[in-house]
Amino acid sequence: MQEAMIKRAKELLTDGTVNRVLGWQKGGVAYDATPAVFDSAEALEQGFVYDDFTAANLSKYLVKETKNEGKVLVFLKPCDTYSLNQLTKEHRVNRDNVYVIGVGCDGKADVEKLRAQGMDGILGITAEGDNFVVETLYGNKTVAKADVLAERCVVCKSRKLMTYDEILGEDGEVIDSNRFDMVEQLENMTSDQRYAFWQNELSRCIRCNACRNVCPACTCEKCVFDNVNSGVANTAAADSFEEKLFHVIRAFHVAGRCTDCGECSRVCPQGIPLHLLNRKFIKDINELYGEYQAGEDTDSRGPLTNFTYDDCEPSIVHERGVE
Amino acid sequence: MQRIGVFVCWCGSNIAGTVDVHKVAEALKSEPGVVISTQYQYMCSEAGQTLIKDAIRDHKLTGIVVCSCSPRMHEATFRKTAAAAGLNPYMVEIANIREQCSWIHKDMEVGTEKAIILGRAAIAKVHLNAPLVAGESPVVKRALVIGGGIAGIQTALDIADAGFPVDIVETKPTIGGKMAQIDKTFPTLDCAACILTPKMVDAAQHEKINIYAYSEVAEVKGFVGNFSVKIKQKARMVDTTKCTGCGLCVEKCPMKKVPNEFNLGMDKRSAIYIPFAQAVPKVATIDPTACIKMKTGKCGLCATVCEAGAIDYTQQDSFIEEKYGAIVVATGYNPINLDKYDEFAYNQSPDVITSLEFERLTNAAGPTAGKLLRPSDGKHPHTLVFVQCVGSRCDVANEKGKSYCSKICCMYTAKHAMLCREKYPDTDVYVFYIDVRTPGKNFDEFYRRAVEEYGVHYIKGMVGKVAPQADGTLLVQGSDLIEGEQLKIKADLVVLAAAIEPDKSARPLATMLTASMDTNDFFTEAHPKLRPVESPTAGVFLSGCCQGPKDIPETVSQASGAAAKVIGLLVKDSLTCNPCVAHSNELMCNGCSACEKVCPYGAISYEDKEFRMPDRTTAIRRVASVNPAVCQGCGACTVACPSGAMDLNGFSNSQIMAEVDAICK
Amino acid sequence: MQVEKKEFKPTIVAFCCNWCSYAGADLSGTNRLNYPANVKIIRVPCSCRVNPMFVLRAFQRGADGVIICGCHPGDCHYTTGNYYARRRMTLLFSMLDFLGIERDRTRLEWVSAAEGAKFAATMNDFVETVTKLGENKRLEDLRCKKQ
Amino acid sequence: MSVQETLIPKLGVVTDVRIDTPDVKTFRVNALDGGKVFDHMPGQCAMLSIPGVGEAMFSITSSPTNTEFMEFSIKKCGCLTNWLHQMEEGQQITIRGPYGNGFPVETEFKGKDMVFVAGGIGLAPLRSVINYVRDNRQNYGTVDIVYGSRSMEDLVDYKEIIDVWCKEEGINVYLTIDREQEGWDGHVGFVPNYVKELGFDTNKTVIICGPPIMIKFTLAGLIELGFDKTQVYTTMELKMKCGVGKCGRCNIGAKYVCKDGPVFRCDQLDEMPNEY
Amino acid sequence: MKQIKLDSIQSLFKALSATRTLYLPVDTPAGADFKKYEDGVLWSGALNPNRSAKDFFFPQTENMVDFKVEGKTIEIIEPTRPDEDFVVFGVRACDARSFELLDKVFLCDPVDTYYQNRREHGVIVTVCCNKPAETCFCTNFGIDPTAPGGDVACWQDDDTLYLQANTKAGEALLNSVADVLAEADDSAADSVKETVKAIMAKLPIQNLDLSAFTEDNLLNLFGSEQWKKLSEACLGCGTCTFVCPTCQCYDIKDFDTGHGIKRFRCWDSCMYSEFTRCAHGNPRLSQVERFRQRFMHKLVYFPANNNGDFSCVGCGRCLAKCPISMNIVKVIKALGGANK
Repeated sequence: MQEAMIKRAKELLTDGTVNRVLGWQKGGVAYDATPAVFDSAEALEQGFVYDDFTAANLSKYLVKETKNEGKVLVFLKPCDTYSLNQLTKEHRVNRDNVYVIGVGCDGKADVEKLRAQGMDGILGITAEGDNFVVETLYGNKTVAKADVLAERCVVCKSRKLMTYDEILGEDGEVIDSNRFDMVEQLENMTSDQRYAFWQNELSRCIRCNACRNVCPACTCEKCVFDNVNSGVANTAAADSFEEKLFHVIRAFHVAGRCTDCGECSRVCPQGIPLHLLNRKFIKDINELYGEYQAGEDTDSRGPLTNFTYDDCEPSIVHERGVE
Repeated sequence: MQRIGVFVCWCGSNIAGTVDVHKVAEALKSEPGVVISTQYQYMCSEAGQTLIKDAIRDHKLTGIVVCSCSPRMHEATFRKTAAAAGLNPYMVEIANIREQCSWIHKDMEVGTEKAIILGRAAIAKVHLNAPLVAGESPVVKRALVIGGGIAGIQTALDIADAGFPVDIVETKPTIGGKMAQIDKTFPTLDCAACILTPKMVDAAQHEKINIYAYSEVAEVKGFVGNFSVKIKQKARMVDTTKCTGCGLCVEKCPMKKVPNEFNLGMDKRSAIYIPFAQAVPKVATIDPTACIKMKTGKCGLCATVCEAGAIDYTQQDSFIEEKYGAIVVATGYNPINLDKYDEFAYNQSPDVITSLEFERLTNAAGPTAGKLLRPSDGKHPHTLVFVQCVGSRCDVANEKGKSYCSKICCMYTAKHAMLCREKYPDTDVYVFYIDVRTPGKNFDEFYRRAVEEYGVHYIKGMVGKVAPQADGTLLVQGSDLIEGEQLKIKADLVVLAAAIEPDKSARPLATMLTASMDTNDFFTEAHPKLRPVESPTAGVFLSGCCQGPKDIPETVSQASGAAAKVIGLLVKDSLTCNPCVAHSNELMCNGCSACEKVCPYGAISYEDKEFRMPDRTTAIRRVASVNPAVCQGCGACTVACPSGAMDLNGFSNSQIMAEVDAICK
Repeated sequence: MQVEKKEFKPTIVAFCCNWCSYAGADLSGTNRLNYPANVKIIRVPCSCRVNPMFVLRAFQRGADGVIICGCHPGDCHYTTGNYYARRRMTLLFSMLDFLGIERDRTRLEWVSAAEGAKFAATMNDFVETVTKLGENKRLEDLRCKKQ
Repeated sequence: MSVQETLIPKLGVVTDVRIDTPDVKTFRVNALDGGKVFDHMPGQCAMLSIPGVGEAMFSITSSPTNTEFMEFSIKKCGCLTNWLHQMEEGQQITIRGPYGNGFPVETEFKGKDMVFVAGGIGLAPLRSVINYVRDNRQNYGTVDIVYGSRSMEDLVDYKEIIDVWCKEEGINVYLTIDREQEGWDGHVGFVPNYVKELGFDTNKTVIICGPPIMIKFTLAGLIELGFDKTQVYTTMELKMKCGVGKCGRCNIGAKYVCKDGPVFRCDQLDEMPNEY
Repeated sequence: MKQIKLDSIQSLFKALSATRTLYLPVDTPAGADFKKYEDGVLWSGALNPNRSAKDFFFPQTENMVDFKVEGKTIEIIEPTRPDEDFVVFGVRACDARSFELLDKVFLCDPVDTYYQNRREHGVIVTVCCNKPAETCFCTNFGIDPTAPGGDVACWQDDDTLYLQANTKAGEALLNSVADVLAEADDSAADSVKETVKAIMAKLPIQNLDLSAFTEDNLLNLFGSEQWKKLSEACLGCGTCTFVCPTCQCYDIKDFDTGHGIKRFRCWDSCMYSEFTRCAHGNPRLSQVERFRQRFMHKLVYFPANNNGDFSCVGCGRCLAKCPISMNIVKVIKALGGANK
């Protein structure tokens, strides 16, 4: 795939369709590629990489990139194309300035899962069929790719590209995934259990803002939490209330807009399953207001900027809850 | 830091009876920014207001808090008081310590404590108040009426009679609308044309009324008092200034096989046509889809015969732009399409007709010159079956029909049945109904006459099937719910009371006007009870069936009502805007359109604006701006906005949070 | 010796729409219908003005219950505001419930300007419910607790 | 309270408020029991705060030779300063300091001929040095003061300049405003140009304080006149929080403005990255 | 040297926690974190917890002083300082070194008394890394993980933990739990050290060329063209800063509780856009400048003020945690050799 991508990128650079390419720059280890902009064939040859660990959703970079002159080529996975659509819908990205190559995807690996499987001191990772051969300081190990897929890929909602100018690889289908299982599990707990669960998770938050800054739905010119005049600005989550405030409000602000790309949980240095908050909103919206997948199109009305006369009342929370 | 004055009202014993007003005034004295805190028997009295005014001047107050009755009672009073003393009226906050404190509590201690907290909240809020100045926007003294039916005509006449110029835009070649097609009107049975056509003439001759017939609204910009509308005048291929309406061209036109829409396709017209004799404007129109000249380039007969030289085959659609202060929507209704009603055989048999078609069949100017003849064979029908509620009052699940009652069918069917029996006593007339609804002046009497005097057979029950028979009759199978039996009637003519729905042009128009519609595409009124002739979008008014099914008297009263509202608007030279409106901080706006989507008034628009960035570069960003003349200050946008760029004057995020803080502390 | 526990009086913040519920509250005052003094009303132009942040803010600052009152569906002064409020609050309340915060601490009610009695009854009921729940511990900010 | 508690402020009380210009007020601050809250050197700063509103660094305008009180000339430009401008006598504020290096009045400046160049509110930190020099006149050579502002109304401390400095022997005061104005018969023009016009003796020591653009052009002018950067001093201002070089935000390269500054010699600035 | 069998290590923890609070790395669903020891809590074998041990001395938020404001008067209320003695067990050599670096900042004149107070109350027990990761690069900064420092240093082999006091406080600590410890030969841990040294020799990030990072080269490095490219993908989040054991920037904020003002300090990050923004503007407008500041500080500014000591201990957290996998090693590699 990487070779095909480089080849196509070079062609598009040469024929002037685009003047730069947004992709990944090879890192030092097998799993640490960095999103980067390439502006020449040489740069692509030298550093462009695409593998099972290039997991970042590049669509958010387009907010900045499409403000620059000329067209930018970007490689997007199916889930990233949802984000791009949503950004286009919200006029945050100028779609005309992007050339999207949709890349078929069968899931990205999560290095933390490798580590969790006891693979310490990873020196190199080679993909061999359905397996990874992992070279470590403490010997070589083999692991099935399926066992180290990122959580979001295990419950992948769609392998279908929502927007693209061309496709590399195979376009997939929308998947009837079980991504809401964990949300449901929590819903079925008692209120006390849920409280304990979230207290434990959110208390680890260090308010590094990685979840916010990586989120393709969080592209505010100025976040309320950075705005001293907003009354809720805070740089640190000073106590358990502010932890909740930040995450609830953030989830609310992206509710109906979040495409469930899973970047928030991927980047959380503390491993907090933040995607569950977003998925809870998605699940509620689906159940209460009809199925809605943000990023499926660029013109529908989001569920929070919409209503019907016979929407349920908030008391539904009582009616359907356990206890 | 503001300099705040606190004024605690006793309201005689109304407040002072359960709230220790001295204690309240004393406690609020130590709140930040409070420079004077006092109490008085009646703050709203002349003396009380003087006390406030003096305090504003003496203490150089920048904000005041009045602890008194509900702001719904005296907020306006104290705002005026403040303004009289030179303080911006929006620097006033009211702490409601009567309705929401003294009157609901009996214990002095409890009441006093709560009053202090409410006072604190008001003080916290007033700290963040900013002086607001109500903006003004000029009013263009001209109205636009969209739709030239009876609703539009009446509205236009009323407005014009008040001295304001009005333009009517009608999409058909003539004004008149549905009423022009109707034969008689219930319950008085006077002739529709006799009462309508004089009004059409009045409208045409009124010096303040200008009719754009055969025209459509193409674009609407602007807001209340200042709309800018682009009107598309469709090409008639006839110069209306020259055409005398003599009708010679119509007579000579060789193409005479065009279904006549005025008669609902029951007869034919020529390619160049005048819809009906009393059309206004009475000018010919060429139907380009039928005209031989237009299609093949040959013919041109009409041009040859026209002495006025009015025919112009090269005419193009033209556009006019005009400014208006108010817009009245009067787009009317249509019967629903019955293609899907196979059970009534509407498409199988020409003898199954709609009530509107029936109107044409009984109209002297209609295809049969007023004789009731079966469309299929032109024979006189003997048994007639009227079916009510075809497509009205359906279950939501029923996709063919409408959930609402079309309102007029009961009465016009009674009229049809009665007329039928009166003119043709040899007929048997059956009416299948679910309910007969006759709430109107003389309506029930009218219906009873149909039953009692004219012997119309009213059958409570629904028709299940209409089956065309080999002998040309129609077998109507229905149930009689009262008798509890299945009926089979051999009918010669079946008349369906088709539900009515808003005209198809309404939906795109609503989008242009940013006026809201309900799920049935009827325009929503600003308030269902209290503002039934206004759209929630300021400056847009509703007249007639575009807002919901109505009969003629109701339509005319709403038309006059809408006209009165328009006149009320146009007499003003400028509009004072409510300053408590939303405003967007452009530096924080993402341009995401969330606010625009939830705005019920279409007050928010977007523009690409160039910004100088702190690093001295410039960037073009899409930002929202609120039109203060249109915004009504509901605040829906402020919550839809994730960045908090959108805020509401008078109820800002920080003000409400300050109140929350003060209450909870 | 048993120390007598101080009776718990919850702090209740009620956001009331200016056109219906606030007038309803006024009416219940006019009719001298009692409800506990713990309820403090904040006037907002419409229930759609209530930002979820205000609700959380109230809990942070020591509220034990937050109730939002608006016009009945279909009666919104601004035609559609309460429909948006309904969706927003439904989702917010559901999220708070998801975090394990007692679902009885939040409520949305439709109270018209004529329903003074309903306003009082609603408040009485809400205060009773929250009183049973006791102090808000799960969404509190310790710094704001009164010593 | 131990002496080391640098982050915990002391209380001061505003004992006098003077309106200097439309947007500058000078506040006199005393300890609650009279006297000064602490001693300082010219050019040093203090953190003033209204709890709940904010805390910010301000240069101490009064001279250390003033043993009765401290003064702060503050321009209205943000949330805290707006608040401070609303203060009346008797208002308590919190104050901590002194912070920063101050001017080398007892070392490098000693025996030197001094030229002070200030623009707008930039006079505030210089006023402390000028008065210090005046009060220790024997230790210094000539004193020239060039001060300019947008308009006559914007000249801070106009009264003191006219009534005291101008009348004092051995002190030359040159005032200028940006644009012609009724009632002004003095010099009109920008400060950098005026400095060039005046053309000072190149062995003097110059202290500049004012808007960055003014500093830049004045410095260029001085170098044209033959001055060396080692003779020119200026003071910097950046966002500060702790005031003691630990919170990490006011650095320019390896230097912390709050601790290593705010006074820098212009040749030092050349060694620092251009990030201010 | 003392020793204790690993299978009875709980008795050591019990003993340590008897007189003071004991914190040690504990496994969580997502990596290890330092947690308070309670009965039954198990010591994580993880190399390094997600967050560094700096939290114990420089917590994320810390109350500094309270105020009561009434009318024109202000009352200053000094909060009580925490006075609980505590032990942090399981600190690695890198984190242990970070305290020396933090000391240079917080304990230099004027002393930061909040930090000082916590330092005085805390005892650090380090444990030699026995399974270094590919992200480890402490050796580049002269750190020897086999001599992990702290008040007490430990080494661990398959079944035994060896303990050696490095300071008086460490000795006192060991004495206080002498009951559960056995004597051991001073060379008992040598084989562990050898094993670890052998692994260290194989680590991929070694011999980083740091020679360019000198004060003389400051302006040159500052002006480097590379910053733009390096910072291109930076999200401007604070992950690297907050997991870094040596980052010490903080913000001071006031919080109005409704019945008083709490002035607290909290971690801040130079990567944040708001970090240097003030009423007059922002000297670091774009992420390039903020990104550059962080690495210039670690590699040039800090050493310039502290005898050439780099403000990085090679713990590898930022390598593992950066959402876009940009890190100090990549920066060093990009700037190190080329910009001399």
